[in-house]
Amino acid sequence: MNNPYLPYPVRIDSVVTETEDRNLKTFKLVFLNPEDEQKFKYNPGQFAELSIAGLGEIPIGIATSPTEKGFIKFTVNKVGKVTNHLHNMKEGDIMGVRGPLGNWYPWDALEGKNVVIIGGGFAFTTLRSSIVYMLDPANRSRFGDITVVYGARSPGLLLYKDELAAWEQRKDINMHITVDGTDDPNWKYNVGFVPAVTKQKAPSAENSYAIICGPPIMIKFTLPVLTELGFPPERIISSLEMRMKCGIGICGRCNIGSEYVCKDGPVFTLEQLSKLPNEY
Amino acid sequence: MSEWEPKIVAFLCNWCSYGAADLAGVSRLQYPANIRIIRVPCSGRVNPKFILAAFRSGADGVWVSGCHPGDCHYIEGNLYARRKFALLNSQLEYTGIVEPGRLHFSWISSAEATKFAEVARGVIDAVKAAGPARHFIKKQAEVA
Amino acid sequence: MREYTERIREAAKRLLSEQRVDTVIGFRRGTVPFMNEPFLVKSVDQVDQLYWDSNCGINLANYLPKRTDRVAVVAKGCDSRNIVVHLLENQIKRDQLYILGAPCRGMVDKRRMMADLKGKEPLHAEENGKEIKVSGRGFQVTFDRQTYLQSNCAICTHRNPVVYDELLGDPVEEQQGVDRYPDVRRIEAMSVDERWRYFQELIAPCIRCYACRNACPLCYCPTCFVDESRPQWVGKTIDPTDTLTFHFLRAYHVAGRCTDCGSCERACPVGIEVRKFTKKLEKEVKELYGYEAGVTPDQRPPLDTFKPGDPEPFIK
Amino acid sequence: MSDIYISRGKFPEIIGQLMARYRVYAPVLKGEYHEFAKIEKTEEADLGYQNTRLSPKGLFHPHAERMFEYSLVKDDPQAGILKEAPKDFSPRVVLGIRPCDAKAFQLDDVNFDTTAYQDPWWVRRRQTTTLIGLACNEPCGTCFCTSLGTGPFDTAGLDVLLVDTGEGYTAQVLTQKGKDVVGITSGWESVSRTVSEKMEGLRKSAEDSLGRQFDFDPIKQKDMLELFNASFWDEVQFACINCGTCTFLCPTCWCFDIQDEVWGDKGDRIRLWDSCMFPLFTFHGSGHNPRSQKLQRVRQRFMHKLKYYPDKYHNGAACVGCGRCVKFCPVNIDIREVVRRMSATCVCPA
Repeated sequence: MNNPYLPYPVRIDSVVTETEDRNLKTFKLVFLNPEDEQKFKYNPGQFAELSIAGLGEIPIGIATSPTEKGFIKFTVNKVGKVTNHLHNMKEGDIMGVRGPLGNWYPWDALEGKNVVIIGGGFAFTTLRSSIVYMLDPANRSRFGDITVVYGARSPGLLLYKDELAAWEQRKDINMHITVDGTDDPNWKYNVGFVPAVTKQKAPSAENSYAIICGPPIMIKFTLPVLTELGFPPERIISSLEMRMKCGIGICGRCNIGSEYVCKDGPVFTLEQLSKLPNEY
Repeated sequence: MSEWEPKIVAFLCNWCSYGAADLAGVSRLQYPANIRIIRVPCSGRVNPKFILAAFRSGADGVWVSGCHPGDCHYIEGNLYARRKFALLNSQLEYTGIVEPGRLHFSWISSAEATKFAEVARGVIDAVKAAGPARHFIKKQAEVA
Repeated sequence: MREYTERIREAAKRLLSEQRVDTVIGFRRGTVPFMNEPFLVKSVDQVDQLYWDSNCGINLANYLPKRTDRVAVVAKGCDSRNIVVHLLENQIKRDQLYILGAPCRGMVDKRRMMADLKGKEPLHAEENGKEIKVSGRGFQVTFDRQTYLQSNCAICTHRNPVVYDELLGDPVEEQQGVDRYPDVRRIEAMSVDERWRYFQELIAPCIRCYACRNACPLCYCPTCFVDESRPQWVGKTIDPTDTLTFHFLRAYHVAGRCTDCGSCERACPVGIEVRKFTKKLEKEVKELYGYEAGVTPDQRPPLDTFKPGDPEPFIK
Repeated sequence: MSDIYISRGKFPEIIGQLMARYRVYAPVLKGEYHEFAKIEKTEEADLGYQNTRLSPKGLFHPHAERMFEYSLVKDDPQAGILKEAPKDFSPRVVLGIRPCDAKAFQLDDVNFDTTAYQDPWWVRRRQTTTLIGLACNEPCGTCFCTSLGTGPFDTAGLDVLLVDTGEGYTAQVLTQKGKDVVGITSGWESVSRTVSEKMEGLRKSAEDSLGRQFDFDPIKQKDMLELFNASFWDEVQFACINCGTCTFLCPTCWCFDIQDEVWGDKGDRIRLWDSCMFPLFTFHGSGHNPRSQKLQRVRQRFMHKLKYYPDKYHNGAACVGCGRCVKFCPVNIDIREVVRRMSATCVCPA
């Protein structure tokens, strides 16, 4: 019997420090057994359990897109026991990955639609996955306009800065990068909170879906903006965070109402969320 | 096989006993090498959990040493500690977790290098007499 | 003990309607024999649910920390001592409390009655003065209340509340010449290996549900040491070393604070005599520092103070 | 297959025959209470019991069990790579389990054995275990199985159902697994009419003694959020001390934690029972806790059993009415009272 609790062994191929506070690092992982990579078929929006023997597991969104082959990447914030240890791990170290887990952004429904991506802080990981996925030459024609509003507290706290810069140059994606504030005189993008920038850029709700991930306070103030722009609740998509253990809907920990966030989520539409207890 | 040598964890106050250990070393006073020193800011900083953690990890003995009453760098840390340790000591023996001779407390000032070496030898002898730790060691969890 | 029921209701009604308090904490009658449920009365129309008999062994002081309202609470001797401990530890303010003191003749031990019923299931229990009439399918037995007291109540020396705003009845006679520690001395007399085995066997049935900890009014830490992860002091499984670490440290954390109210033992679903851990500490505190928890509102708890000449025979 | 019968005197032989081929687990008296344990001698099995204090869920989902082991030796190429811990999955018989507890395993199956994921330990134990049930002739005062779709003589989830008819036991064989275990035993006879009538009488009196203590159906119809926001939770939760007694004793509470433990240069990944009553259960790494309040946790336990589970699986409540939580809750929170409140037609505003 296939054991869904058994992680695939992986090797850390590289570690990149993303932010100036050094609290976020991106780990590029390569499967030790190539056949495991074949089994690890995922969609943007899914997550995986990163496993470190002796410490435990952590559920982390997959930051790479399935169009990127040969490796997977995770951007990890340093908060607890496992993540602190992970931040001290080096290239070549062995760890485990279990997944892919959970549902994903509704790519079938998004086909032929404009996609508005709104992200804040380090919740940009599965959004990066989604952007890379949609921009892939094989996929780009499947989607309409792509608009991205991405904010962080300061320029140094933005993730994936090189890619952001590259996307800025492209014609097939509307990038709106913003920071809450900066004293950098050379800052060439927006200054202001994500809700305000969203309101200002006013992406059209027509034939559009919005995917929103970020700190609760950002989501709280952005949702009214989206509603004002005409996005109905069933076209606003978000991803929940919960404490998880098994990741496969068995251990019961991430239960909200009749859903398990790990298996039935983490992606929910605003409409679905409105029918659930707000214990998240 | 070589003869068993006990592992002893010593929590030494930075302001006195740790200095005494240093002085004992500089003065070339001899005592066996069974003691692993952990420097703490005050004997009052030694949480009973530290002592339990040492035993759980397999220490054969634990020794806590601080400043003489009245000499605490923080005025009264060791006086609170004294009450804490009195109860801990008796409860550990009462529950059979620690046999007599494994857990030691002392007051040693930074000038008392000779006393430090003497007490160290005494602690080591007592732990040797108690033998290898048997009771309270966390090994592989006893689960299904 | 049942006569308090009416007085509690009367007092609750009066205090609520005079707006002396916002809420009243007492018990309501349980749904199964030998059990009552701690109950918060918020309005006068709930007052008649209040109830009192010999099955009110849960310590109501447990429900006080961090309360912000003005609250009346029914307090037995032990509960009142725990209120004193709360006051000393700033968990609640005296002026928000209205203590309905319940001079207490002891609570009964469900477990011992159940044991003597030998598998027969009690369906009804009714207390009448000194007797408890128990009946079930095809049987009826009468238990003598005094014989079936909780073991901590049988050796209680503070049956009357030590602080109160009014008493629900005349003070009861305190038990005289009680030997509180025969069991402690019996364990002390064992060899160290016997003591180790004794405590191993004592905790063997533990399922780590933490009912003992949570029933205790003293266990109000925002994060208990068993829940700390950095570092993790103790494993979470039922491994004997981990379970013993938990019980040892739980008892140690209540040293000099424990009033021997017996809530921990009463709450334990698997019948572990967890007071075996706490009573030794209580005895030591009394012998070394002459302190009894919760009896003197103006004296700091023993581990929160010291005397220059404290005994130190164990220190080199 | 029609019912069969064996006299009380011959029954120990049946147990002996089972023990020769299977690992046999049965109620064993330990201290004042019974618990399911592997028996080494036929006389250890005590079928005169009422029910175990701990539910038998531990037979399939132990309090704590090793999932994986690993080495942490520095130069070991396998260091940090998890290996499944070896387990004994040889065939076993659980003898004398109560119908409510067997039903509970069925309710838990929909969690552990899904189309997407199969919990390997649960599923393998379920596959290799045969359940020989024992009908309840005298249900407890705290039992309410009949109010939740099972009953003292319910056969759901069982392979064989025994009924103690006084002088002996009747056996109703219910599945192929049941046929197989009964097939290796001998000494059975056919059921006489008197025994058959007696059995019916026992069933009726047991079911009548339980009655219908509440009506669960209205809860199914109600809106989840209306129940969630109901004002009665405040009163329900007051007495709760947030211990794990109810969840640990419950046959349908399956929630677990996963922990790594290291000793020396080896380690284990262990899973162990956890409880939604504990604040840590939902505590995020960030410090945020969606169920930081006692009320939220108490509500979660009852809502999960009585509303979320039924809504998710359309399988009835995740409660079989065994009454353990009622009996052992230190503060007498009675799930029957909670069901009555949840199903009451008018959930009046605060």
